[in-house]
Amino acid sequence: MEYWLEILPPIAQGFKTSLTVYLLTMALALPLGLVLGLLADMVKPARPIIGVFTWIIRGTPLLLQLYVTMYAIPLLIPMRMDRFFAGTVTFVINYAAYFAEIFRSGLAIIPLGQWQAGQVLGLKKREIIFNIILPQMFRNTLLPLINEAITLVKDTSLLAAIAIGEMLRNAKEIVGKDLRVDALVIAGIFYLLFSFMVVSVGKRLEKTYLKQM
Amino acid sequence: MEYWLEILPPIAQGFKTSLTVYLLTMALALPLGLVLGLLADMVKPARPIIGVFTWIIRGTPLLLQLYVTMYAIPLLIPMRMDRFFAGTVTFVINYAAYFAEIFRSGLAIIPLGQWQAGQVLGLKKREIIFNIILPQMFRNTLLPLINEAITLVKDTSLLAAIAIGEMLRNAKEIVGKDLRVDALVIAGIFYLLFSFMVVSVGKRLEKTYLKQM
Amino acid sequence: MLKLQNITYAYDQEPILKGIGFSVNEGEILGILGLSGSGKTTLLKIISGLLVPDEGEYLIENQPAFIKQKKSDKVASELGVVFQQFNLFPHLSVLDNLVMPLRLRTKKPKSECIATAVELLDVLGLKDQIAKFPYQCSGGQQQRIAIARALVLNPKILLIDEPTSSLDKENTKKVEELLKSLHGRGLTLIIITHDLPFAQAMCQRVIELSEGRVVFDGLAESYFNA
Amino acid sequence: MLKLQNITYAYDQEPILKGIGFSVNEGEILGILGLSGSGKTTLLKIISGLLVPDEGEYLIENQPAFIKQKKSDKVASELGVVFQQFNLFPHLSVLDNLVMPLRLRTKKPKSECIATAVELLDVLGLKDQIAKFPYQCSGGQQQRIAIARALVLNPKILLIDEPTSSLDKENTKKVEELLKSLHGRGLTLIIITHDLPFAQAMCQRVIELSEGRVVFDGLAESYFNA
Amino acid sequence: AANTTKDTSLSDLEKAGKLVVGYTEYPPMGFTEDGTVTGFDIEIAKEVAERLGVDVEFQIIDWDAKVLELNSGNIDVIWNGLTITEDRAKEILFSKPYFDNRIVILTLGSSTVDAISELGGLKVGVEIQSSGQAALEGNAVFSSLDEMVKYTTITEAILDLQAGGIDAIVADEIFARYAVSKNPEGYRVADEVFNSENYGIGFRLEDKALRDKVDEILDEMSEDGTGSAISVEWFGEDLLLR
Ligand SMILES: Nc1ncnc2c1ncn2[C@@H]1O[C@H](COP(=O)(O)OP(=O)(O)OP(=O)(O)O)[C@@H](O)[C@H]1O
Ligand SMILES: Nc1ncnc2c1ncn2[C@@H]1O[C@H](COP(=O)(O)OP(=O)(O)OP(=O)(O)O)[C@@H](O)[C@H]1O
Ligand SMILES: [Mg+2]
Ligand SMILES: [Mg+2]
Repeated sequence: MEYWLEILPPIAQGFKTSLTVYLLTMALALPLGLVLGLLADMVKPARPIIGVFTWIIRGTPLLLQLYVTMYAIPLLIPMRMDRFFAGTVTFVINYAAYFAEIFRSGLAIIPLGQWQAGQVLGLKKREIIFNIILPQMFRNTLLPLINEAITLVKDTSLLAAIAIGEMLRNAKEIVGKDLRVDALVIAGIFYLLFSFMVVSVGKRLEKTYLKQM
Repeated sequence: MEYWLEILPPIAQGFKTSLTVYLLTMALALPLGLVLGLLADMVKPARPIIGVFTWIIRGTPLLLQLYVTMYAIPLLIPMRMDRFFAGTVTFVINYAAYFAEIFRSGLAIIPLGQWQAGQVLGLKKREIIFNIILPQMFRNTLLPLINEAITLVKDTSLLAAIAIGEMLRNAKEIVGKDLRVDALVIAGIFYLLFSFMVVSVGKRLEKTYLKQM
Repeated sequence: MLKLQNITYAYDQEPILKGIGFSVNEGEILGILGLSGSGKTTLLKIISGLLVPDEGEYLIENQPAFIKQKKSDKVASELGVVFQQFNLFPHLSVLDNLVMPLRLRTKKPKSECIATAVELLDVLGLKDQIAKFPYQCSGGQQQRIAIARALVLNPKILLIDEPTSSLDKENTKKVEELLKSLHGRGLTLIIITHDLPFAQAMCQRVIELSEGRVVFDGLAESYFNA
Repeated sequence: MLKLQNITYAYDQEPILKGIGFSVNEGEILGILGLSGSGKTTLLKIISGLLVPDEGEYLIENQPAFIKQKKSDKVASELGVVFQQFNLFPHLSVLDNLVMPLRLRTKKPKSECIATAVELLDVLGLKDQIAKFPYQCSGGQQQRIAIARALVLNPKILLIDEPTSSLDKENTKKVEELLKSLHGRGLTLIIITHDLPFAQAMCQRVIELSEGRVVFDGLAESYFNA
Repeated sequence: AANTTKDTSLSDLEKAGKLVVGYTEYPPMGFTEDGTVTGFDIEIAKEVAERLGVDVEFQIIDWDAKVLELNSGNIDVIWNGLTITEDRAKEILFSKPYFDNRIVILTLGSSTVDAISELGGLKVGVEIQSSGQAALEGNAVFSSLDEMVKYTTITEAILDLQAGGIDAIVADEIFARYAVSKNPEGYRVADEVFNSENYGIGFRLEDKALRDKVDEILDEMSEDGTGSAISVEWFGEDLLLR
């Protein structure tokens, strides 16, 4: 117990870092993915471009992408890359690609009649999207989005690859130093609590959106 | 070029391992996830149990789960765990949890009227599921499933954590030995081709399933 | 053949059916009339076993239709239903909307099922639509497909909700003739409709629902002459 | 007010409209009749700007309704449309199905919009349904909600596809009276229907479609007496 | 390229005013304890920076990305039990060896393995691409092993040793001694050792001036006794190599 209290601060510190990147990624990747998904659904010429983007981004490991942003770009454009900035930007772009495909799926299955009803009511495209299409799309995509949101919790551990002190790295450091797995157990509990929060938010949204209609 | 030919065999060997686990995981996790998703959608009392299962499995890192199967279970039940078996089982369970949630989502948005139409035609539950519900569910879930299928391509690299010689580990080993990144480039190409195949299969399915209806 | 006694049903505390009782005899054509919202469709869903009544008894060929809240196999095997919103299968072609259930129920070879389905669709003037998907069909075409899908299985009893709502005179006539000829071969019919001329032309007996109760139950003649 | 000339339209090579021409004058009530599958709904979608005709000219108040394949703003702002399948918004309550477009179009305060919507729903006998969601409403209720949603925006021209298909006599009367009173205040009406008594009661002029062409265009009187 | 452009590494460092040292968690060479970085390498590096007249900053890095970190300029030196090898010398400029590390066999306390030859027929774990792997592969016993199991990190090897997946680990002596010191009952180190290897400090290939200056300072520290004092503090004996 005493040992747990001793190793808690660095783990909690790492958790704070992971959480910050998590929240920034969600806050930025969701709208970016939404825009990409909408463009792919609605603007025919944009579709192949977005298709190639999502293929490349989803096709290469996030780890590799972190390396590219952190170590390759500064070789091309001489600059000191801020670790935190590089990590967050890479995460946002990566997750936006996954979100875009989910949103595209949720849009594709909305009946054409819903668009038409909005159009003949004289609503502007933007109004149709926000008031008719998006609410129905969120219903269609909620659970896959929660899946990604949970995956992101754990993907934050990849930040260690560009030497950001996120939670899992800090925990592994302690294991390496003390040769006791307690730190990994604590990190596991943190992850579980974090994902439980995500799942809970999901369940609440489910009640609002996933009801019969 | 000569160097590439020299390092190709171990990378190709690793690819074979990764591919085997990939195919086994898809072949087993999809039906398992489907059963869980259907149970959660249709059998009220099964819902909370499946809910806890998917939360715990999705809430903890796959890496940690690999550690548990490979290193913790043998401490409890004295046995020599086969690496390949442990890895595959863990992957199947992990992905089944994600698939289950996606399927549950795809089922929830099928109108009640479709079930009812099947029922009054005197079809058996199994017949309704296979002929009416599943085809419509696949349409609703295709793109999120492709997302997971692509993620799995890259997650196979986690097998290295239980000392399985998957592709990325073999490539990294060569990099560490020769201090040339060629091996990583080749592995990257393999991943990209692999994910491209997944995306292509997805696009073909999209044409069949995602059309307007 | 069917016997309902004191059936009640409520959607989330809102009582819709407040003690419905009537019976349907073999070979009869019964019309169910009533204002919009009077509970006709709800009643149809109970008769077809999709909703379990809160109270009351429902017998089908003298046996309980629900055993421990679950509908008996009889309900599905003897009844055919056409829904007010059709509920066609959107992922199947018009032809497959008929062939799929036909094959599963009869286990007959595919070619035979297709022949049966095409013949029936032809009678309803849908021959040109068989390769289309439901969303590509007009309102009246969809309605006829729904009727064909219920009839292709040769049910003993057909429950049909507003069968002519989207049909013009000519197609109404087609449906009328088809139903009458099937009735001649023993089909029992329960028709929900607000199309009074159609009801008058088709029905032998009529019941009228109002505010969740049966307010008329008698011969069609006496109903329409009142 | 509206003028269509030589309009053609085909779904994937299948020609549906083969040269349609007619005009609609301000304050008129025009009925569009025709067999199921004759292209009435397709024509409605062209008039309301949802489908772009393959050929032909369509003028609205003497201006082209389509400019470079895109419909002009006029189309949406002057026209109200009731679809054959209603296309209600499933995620919104009955009340919000009306209030949402009303607020966005008029920018009036919420309370005012609600009051307007409730009043209209009441006229159509839907007062008790305002808190429900569309899937909880009966077929006839859904149809009236769709009519209310189109009318709440006070369009100059109302296009309405089979407005009485799911309505009983009493509710048909309600709709008839409402439309007539709005017509008295200047509404132009285009009604697609197969309900001949309703058409006879409502329409001043009638056109009939058959196999993609206009086969009758004239006064309702002469149509129904022919 | 290093020959044609002028080597400004030393003056650049003085201008920047600080030396950025890249390290990983590798006790007891460098690691975090109670929130501060410490260890043998770390303490030596602090002294060297002081004598260079600059501040020192410790940047933790991912070991896989060490060369990338160095070349992208994020760190100035890799200083963390970095083994000198011919292959690495193509990418990294090494200081003179400063530490002698031997490769040993680590087993559970219950094991009786004492000689390299006794590894025959056993499952033996190594960290991938470590000196342990190289030593094992270079030894005659390699062909008689049941299996050599390669782990991405030494931690996983330890976990598998406990789980019974392997019978022994071949690893750096300092790591093995460290494991035993943490749990004297649980682990033991076999008597016979493999060959030894040397640690050096890694610089960018072009930073010759800086490398030479650091070597010079280390020589001084060795002569005036500061170096051995630090070594005694960490290992109980003077292991600083000059
Ligand atoms: N799922 C539901 N939840 C709540 N109320 C419902 C639901 N379904 C129907 N109702 C209500 O029950 C009443 C009867 O509905 P029902 O569909 O049986 O009417 P109906 O007689 O078929 O009317 P119509 O002729 O308009 O189709 C209506 O007031 C309707 O709003
Ligand atoms: N999306 C589509 N793709 C292909 N064919 C279509 C499509 N929509 C309609 N059609 C066909 O076009 C023809 C005209 O359809 P439309 O819906 O305009 O008929 P309608 O006159 O409104 O009939 P109803 O009275 O039955 O509603 C029909 O034969 C129909 O099958
Ligand atoms: Mg009804
Ligand atoms: Mg139509």
